[in-house]
Amino acid sequence: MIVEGLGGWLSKVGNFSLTLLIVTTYGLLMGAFIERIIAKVQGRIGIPYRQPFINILKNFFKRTAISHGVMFYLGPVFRIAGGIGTLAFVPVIYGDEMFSNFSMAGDLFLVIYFMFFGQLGMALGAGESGHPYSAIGIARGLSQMTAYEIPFALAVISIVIQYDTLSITQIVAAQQGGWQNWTVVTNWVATLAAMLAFLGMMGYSPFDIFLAPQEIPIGPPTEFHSAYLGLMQLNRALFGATKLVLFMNLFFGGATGWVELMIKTFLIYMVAIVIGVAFPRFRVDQGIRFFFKIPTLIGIMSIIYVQMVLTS
Amino acid sequence: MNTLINFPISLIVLCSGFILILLGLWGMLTQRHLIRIIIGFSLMDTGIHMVMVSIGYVTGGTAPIINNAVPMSEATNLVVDPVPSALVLTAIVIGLGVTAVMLSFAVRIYKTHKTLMIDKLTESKW
Amino acid sequence: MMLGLMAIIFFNLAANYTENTSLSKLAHYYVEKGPQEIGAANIVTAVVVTYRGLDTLGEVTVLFISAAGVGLLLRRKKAEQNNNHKKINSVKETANTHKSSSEIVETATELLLPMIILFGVYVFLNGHLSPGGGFQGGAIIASGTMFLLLALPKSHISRLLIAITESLSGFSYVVVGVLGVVMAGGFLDNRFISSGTYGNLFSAGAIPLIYSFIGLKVGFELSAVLDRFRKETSNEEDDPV
Amino acid sequence: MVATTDTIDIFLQPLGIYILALGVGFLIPLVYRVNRNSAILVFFTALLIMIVIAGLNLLAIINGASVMDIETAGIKPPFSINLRFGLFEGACVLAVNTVALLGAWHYLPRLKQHAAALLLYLILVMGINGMVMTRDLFNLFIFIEITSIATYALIGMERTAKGLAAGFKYIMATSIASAFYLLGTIFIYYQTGTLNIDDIIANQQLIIGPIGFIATLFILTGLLIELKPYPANGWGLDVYETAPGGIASLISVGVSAGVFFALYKVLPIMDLYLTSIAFIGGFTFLISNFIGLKQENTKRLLGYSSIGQMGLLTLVIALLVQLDASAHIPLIIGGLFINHLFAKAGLFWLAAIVDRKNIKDWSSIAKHPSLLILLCILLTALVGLPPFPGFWAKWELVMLLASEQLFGWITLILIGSLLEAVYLFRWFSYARNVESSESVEKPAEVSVSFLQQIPIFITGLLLFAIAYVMSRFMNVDNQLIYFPLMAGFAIWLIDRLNVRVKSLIMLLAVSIGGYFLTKDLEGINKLFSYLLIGGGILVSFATLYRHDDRKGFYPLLSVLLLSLATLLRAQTSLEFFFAWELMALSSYLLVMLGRNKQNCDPGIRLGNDQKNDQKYNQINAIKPALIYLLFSLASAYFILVGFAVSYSATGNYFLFSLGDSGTSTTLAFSLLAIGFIIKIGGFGLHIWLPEVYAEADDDFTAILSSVVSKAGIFGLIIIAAHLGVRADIGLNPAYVLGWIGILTATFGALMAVFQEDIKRLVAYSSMGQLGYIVTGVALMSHLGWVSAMYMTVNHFLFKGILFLSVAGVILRTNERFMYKMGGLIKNMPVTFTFTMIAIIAMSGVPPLSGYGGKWMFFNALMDKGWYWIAALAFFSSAVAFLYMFRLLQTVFLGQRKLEHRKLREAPVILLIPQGILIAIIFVISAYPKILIDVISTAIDPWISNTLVWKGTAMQAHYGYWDAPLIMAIIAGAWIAPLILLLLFAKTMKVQKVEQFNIVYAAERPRRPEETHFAYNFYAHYDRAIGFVVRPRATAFWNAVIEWTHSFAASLRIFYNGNGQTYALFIIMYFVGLFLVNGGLAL
Repeated sequence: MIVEGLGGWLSKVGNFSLTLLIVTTYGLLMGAFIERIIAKVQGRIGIPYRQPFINILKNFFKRTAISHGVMFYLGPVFRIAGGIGTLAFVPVIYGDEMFSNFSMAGDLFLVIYFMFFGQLGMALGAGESGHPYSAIGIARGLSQMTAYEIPFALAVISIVIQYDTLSITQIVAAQQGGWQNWTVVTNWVATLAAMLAFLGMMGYSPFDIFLAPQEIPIGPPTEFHSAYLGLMQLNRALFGATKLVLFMNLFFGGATGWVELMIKTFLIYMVAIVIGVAFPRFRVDQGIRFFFKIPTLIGIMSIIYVQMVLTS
Repeated sequence: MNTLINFPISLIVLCSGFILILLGLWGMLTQRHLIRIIIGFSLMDTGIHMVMVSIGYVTGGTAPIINNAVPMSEATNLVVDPVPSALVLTAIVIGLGVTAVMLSFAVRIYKTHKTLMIDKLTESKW
Repeated sequence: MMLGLMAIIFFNLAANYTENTSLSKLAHYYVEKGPQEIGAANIVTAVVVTYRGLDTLGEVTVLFISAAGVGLLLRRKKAEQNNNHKKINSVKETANTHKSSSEIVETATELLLPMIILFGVYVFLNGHLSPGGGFQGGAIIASGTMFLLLALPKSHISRLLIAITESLSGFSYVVVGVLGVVMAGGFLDNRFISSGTYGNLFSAGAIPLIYSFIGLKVGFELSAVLDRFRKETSNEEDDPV
Repeated sequence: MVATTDTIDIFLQPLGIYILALGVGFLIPLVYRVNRNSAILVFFTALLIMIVIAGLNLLAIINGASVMDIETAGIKPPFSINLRFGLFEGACVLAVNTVALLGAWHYLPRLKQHAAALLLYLILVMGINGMVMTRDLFNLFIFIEITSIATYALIGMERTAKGLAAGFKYIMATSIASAFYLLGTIFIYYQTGTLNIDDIIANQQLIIGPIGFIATLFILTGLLIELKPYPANGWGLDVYETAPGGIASLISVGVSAGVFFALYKVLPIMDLYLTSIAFIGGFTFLISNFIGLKQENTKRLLGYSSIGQMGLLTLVIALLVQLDASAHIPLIIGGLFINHLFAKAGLFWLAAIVDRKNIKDWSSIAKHPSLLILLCILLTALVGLPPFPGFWAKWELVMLLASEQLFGWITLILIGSLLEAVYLFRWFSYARNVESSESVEKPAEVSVSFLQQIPIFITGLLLFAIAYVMSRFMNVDNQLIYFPLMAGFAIWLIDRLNVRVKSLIMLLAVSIGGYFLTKDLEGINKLFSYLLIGGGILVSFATLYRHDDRKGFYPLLSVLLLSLATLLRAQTSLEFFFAWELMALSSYLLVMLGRNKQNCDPGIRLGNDQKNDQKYNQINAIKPALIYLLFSLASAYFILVGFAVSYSATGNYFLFSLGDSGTSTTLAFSLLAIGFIIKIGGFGLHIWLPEVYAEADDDFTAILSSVVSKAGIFGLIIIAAHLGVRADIGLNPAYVLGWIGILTATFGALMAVFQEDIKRLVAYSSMGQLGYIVTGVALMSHLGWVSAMYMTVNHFLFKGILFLSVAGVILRTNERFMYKMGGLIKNMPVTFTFTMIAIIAMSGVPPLSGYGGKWMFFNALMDKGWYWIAALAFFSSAVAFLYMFRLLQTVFLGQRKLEHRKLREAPVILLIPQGILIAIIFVISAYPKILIDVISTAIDPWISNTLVWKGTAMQAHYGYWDAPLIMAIIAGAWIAPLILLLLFAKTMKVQKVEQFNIVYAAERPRRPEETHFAYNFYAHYDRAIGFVVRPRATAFWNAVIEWTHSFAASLRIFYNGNGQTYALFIIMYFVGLFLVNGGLAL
């Protein structure tokens, strides 16, 4: 993964742009698909697949009617920079130099920390709007984040111990050679903890109060509009897909091709959807307390498990 | 028991001294009236002086003054110890001084407090 | 209870006490060497004035400061002091007492007082020869004062005289002590005056001199203390607050 | 006749003191009658000559003359009384006479009214001299009595009702004591046949059987009672309380000194009782300092302190004699003694001239700088802080006790000292309290003439001088340790200049001084010198933003910064400790200078119910400052004992030999680590930190957090380097340390989440961030240390920015509660930008510098296998987002308050240092190799380098990190959408919604601000896990305080004020001693 010369870097950027495009499109499509599934469950018809694309295009060409100050406009920029950057540090397709992105810049640790970047920027932008609802949403979202971060961190530590590396590429490499080598099989405890954290991370019911789709129209983005909203929607698709890719890489053996990637990520996504449809919503403090109990316990067990069983 | 039977004279003085000291202490501790406390002190002081004198006694000795009765050559065998006598002289004077100051305190306390009861003098504590 | 325990302790002392049958090392030295070194027949005096002269100086100081202390505590306000600050004569009866003593008492006092004082002087002057000494003599002089105050309650004693006497006698004592350093072996060494003839009045070096100072000082100081208490109580009667 | 020169010689001999005092004493009444002024003149001349005599003779002895034995009556001892004038006697006499002279000066207005008072005073002093010099048991009794009677009379002189009552109790008690002494003396004579102390000692074998036992016991009790041991000391306290200051001081220091010396003289025959004596002394020291906590009467407070100090001296002398360590007596006893002597006397005089009975009323001197300075100097000396004699003595003492493994005694002494510091500095706090809103009538200003302060001032000077001499005796050759103090003094001289001028001069002076002090350092010390001195000066530059006069601020700041420099220079533990204490003291005083908005009872109790901000709005800097000092002292004591443990193993003070501590390594390391952790604000020991950071001046908080806290880190690294790495054992304490660090990080973050006060938020955050560093140090690996140092630098950068920007915000808004702010981004865009960058750097989000620290930290943790700690670190860094966001959101974003519409940007002077720090952050973020190489070089001597670089990327066992690349990618990812947005977005202006209140359903607002959305921002989080951060530690420490005070109250029930009870205690004391030493067995 040695990149040399300006040309090398330029082609790297080009490759990454392609990845970006694919992943974003995939994210948007999947979003629409999920909407349709939920609609079916609830007995509605649902949106057409093109709807997200139309939404974004429409928003981009709308004129801005209000002004909240510089930070307000920078918020979505931070947000999408977070999404793009996160994707940039994740190798998407295993064994394919073209889609390994910029994963040589940093390891899993970098990805996890950089995921905060977008959230922080988003929070700042929404805060600048001056609307208390957005601040409340952020407060809740950040709180929930700290909570699911615990089982997630434990699970990550567990697999880092297991594979003795922080490099995502190497983690994927270690899972090659059949499903029996996937983390979900070899270290199911950690996967369980991580998937519980994943529920919180995706912001679906029962952990969707910070978005509060009913009370606070769509949570933090509530104040955004036009191109800003467009950026946000783009990011929602992109970032969501990126997280799925990350989980796939860490726990489900990664992907050697786009098709495998799409199937795997979709299935992972479905976990959140199914649970979300089946469960009522937690209040935010209940949600936080939940993460501190069972998922954390499982996370702790995962480390014990990996120390006792796998590395002995 | 031997000592009790023979009962040397100085032991009697010594014990009397001790009894006086105890009496004096008892007075200082139990009597609430300042003047009585001062009397207690005097008793104690006197007791100590008696103890001191008795300590200096040498069996069969006489006053340490060299004169015809006590020739210089035999003086060392005949006289009592002069040192406690000298000390007691000093101690008496000191006791006197303390008593005088105590009495003047009592006088002043009576003027300021209109009482001579020691348990009324508890303005400062803790 | 505590006193009971104290009693046990004292009993312990008494039970273990055995009377001395010989002199202590110190006493032995004093009795043996005292008459020659100091020239005083009364060994106690030799010990008091010379061997333990520093004690005695301290003792005088104690008396001096307790007199001063009593004076300080029982002082009166300035105005009163000035009123009482009158006569120079040592003893004087106030003329217009409304409760004067009887004639017999007055006469007896005038007769006895000089004798008492004279006896006191005798005692301290012969301190090195016979039982007695400065303190004893001083006490006798003070008892004279006591007698005077009891017999003639309204009589005045001059503060100034007392002050001068006690200051000068005390100072002289110190000077004598210093002379001991300069002219003899050390501070309070009484041998800078020749020992004289053993057994005489003027013998034993400076002891008679020292004892005279002590006697005067003790006498006047005790008198001053007595006088203070008297003034205080009479003041009390005059002016019950 | 004899030549005059001889006569003069005679007078100049020690005996001259008596001759002079007595001669003059006898003459004073006479002279007084003639002319009052000449009597006063004679009186002073006599005192002065007494000093001269003592001084000349002492000088002769120091210059090699043999100990002078003065005989009297021209006859050899033991047949006559002799005096001795040796080194100890001379020093004691000289000190006592000096204090007496100064005391007489102080008390002259009253003394001169009575001839008797003058002569009593003179003879009292002579009595003390006699007690010290005489070598005769009975003569000692006489001098005790002379002293006592003179004391009685002087106590009674004022003739106040209370004074007389106290005096009578005093007489009762001391007369019983001297009766005991006399009984003892006569029985000693009975057995030994001599009264000369040397002779008695030579014939010790004669003191046998029950009589010998009881006789020595009598003497001992008599002397001990005079030293006022607990509980048989109520009478002494009453006298201290009621006697005039001039007299109380003489009793406290002079008479006690004499009795103490007497005790010292007879100790050789007290072999049997040494342990008892030590226990009595220790017990008295501890208990009286305990009870002092409850005391509010100024002079009684000093009384408790006096009794405590004498107890300490008694304890120490008994121990020294027991240990046969008489070589240490001059330094330890002498130091403690002289310290007590001058400081206590000065305080008594100060108490007398200020004349406020209750320490709470001392706020009347708050505007009286010279009195405050005097009070501060004397208290500092009394507590044993540098540079005063007590400091050196305490050091020697602890080292000695440690080398004898007497840690129980060390603990007792240090606890006692700490308690003493509590009540003494609480007093200072009251004095500093400018407006006392509590008291109904305002205490009148104190008017004290300059002349009255002179004696106190002289004691202060003498303390300094003696301290210097002591340090020379202790072979402290490095005079540079005094440099901070001298610089501070020099700056103080120009304190009247314009604030700009003096601050610039100070900065210049500190820059030059700091440069010369630190220029030849190397390794870790060099690294820290950049941070502490360079950083300190940079942050201090921001202090220029204030326009007010700030009296005292700059001198103290220069002391602080330069003491940091000397701390770095320290070669020996003594130098280190000296600088450490100096730093603690100066920062305490600086904290105390914090502006007082509202005042409240500056007692020690902590009111940390954070939701009840009505209450905590009232806290001013005085109370936190006191707590700060106490924790600093506690920290210093741990460090002291730690050094002592090491010294007991290695036998020298050099820091580099700490590692040779052998089996003591673990203990030494633990103690030192606790000490440093207190200073850093470690978990459970942190309660001082938020209060102090919140209430100190805003710019000083920046210095405290970004610079001063690094001193603790430095200490930690130093001991880790010397003890942890080299000795290669003690891993277990390191693991514990790691846990402490991470718990600090977690709880610091959690507590920061729930703060309403902006400064408290940043304060807790600071504490939390330091926690990571502690854990990093505890890792004891190369990567761990690199991460710790890297985070240290980073912490300096972002905390400097944050506190300075907070200072700017507070300056403009005049608010500290975040819900009272909002929308300030419009007024203060630069401040906002800086804050945001600092926060990103702090949070560890790539690409800024925080990420590198976190990355190395986690890799080091994983390498070490500390997984649980790693998980907690993950969690706490997530929690950190909560408060960081809150800081930005509620202060700078959201709706702007109406009254804040006209605010301006923060002053440029505040922004410049922030800008510089921001620039450094960016450089380090993009090219961390610059910094890491420096760090790595510094720690390579300790741990072999394990860093692997691949181009710009750093490789660890687990992961890799390519900072420049990350920076480039993120910049790209950020700029691309921005351009996109700029292409599409078209804006128009509209009106904003003026609504920022929100109320949860079924919640009733108790106060208006509760409805504000930014108030209790994380209420839900609080409901979820807030229980873990309920102020347990605070509650714990409050309980400690409560318990201590009520314990103190129960200890003093003995002091019922009844003289007979006191007398009974004395008897009990004797009986108790009798029983304890096996009296019944006889």
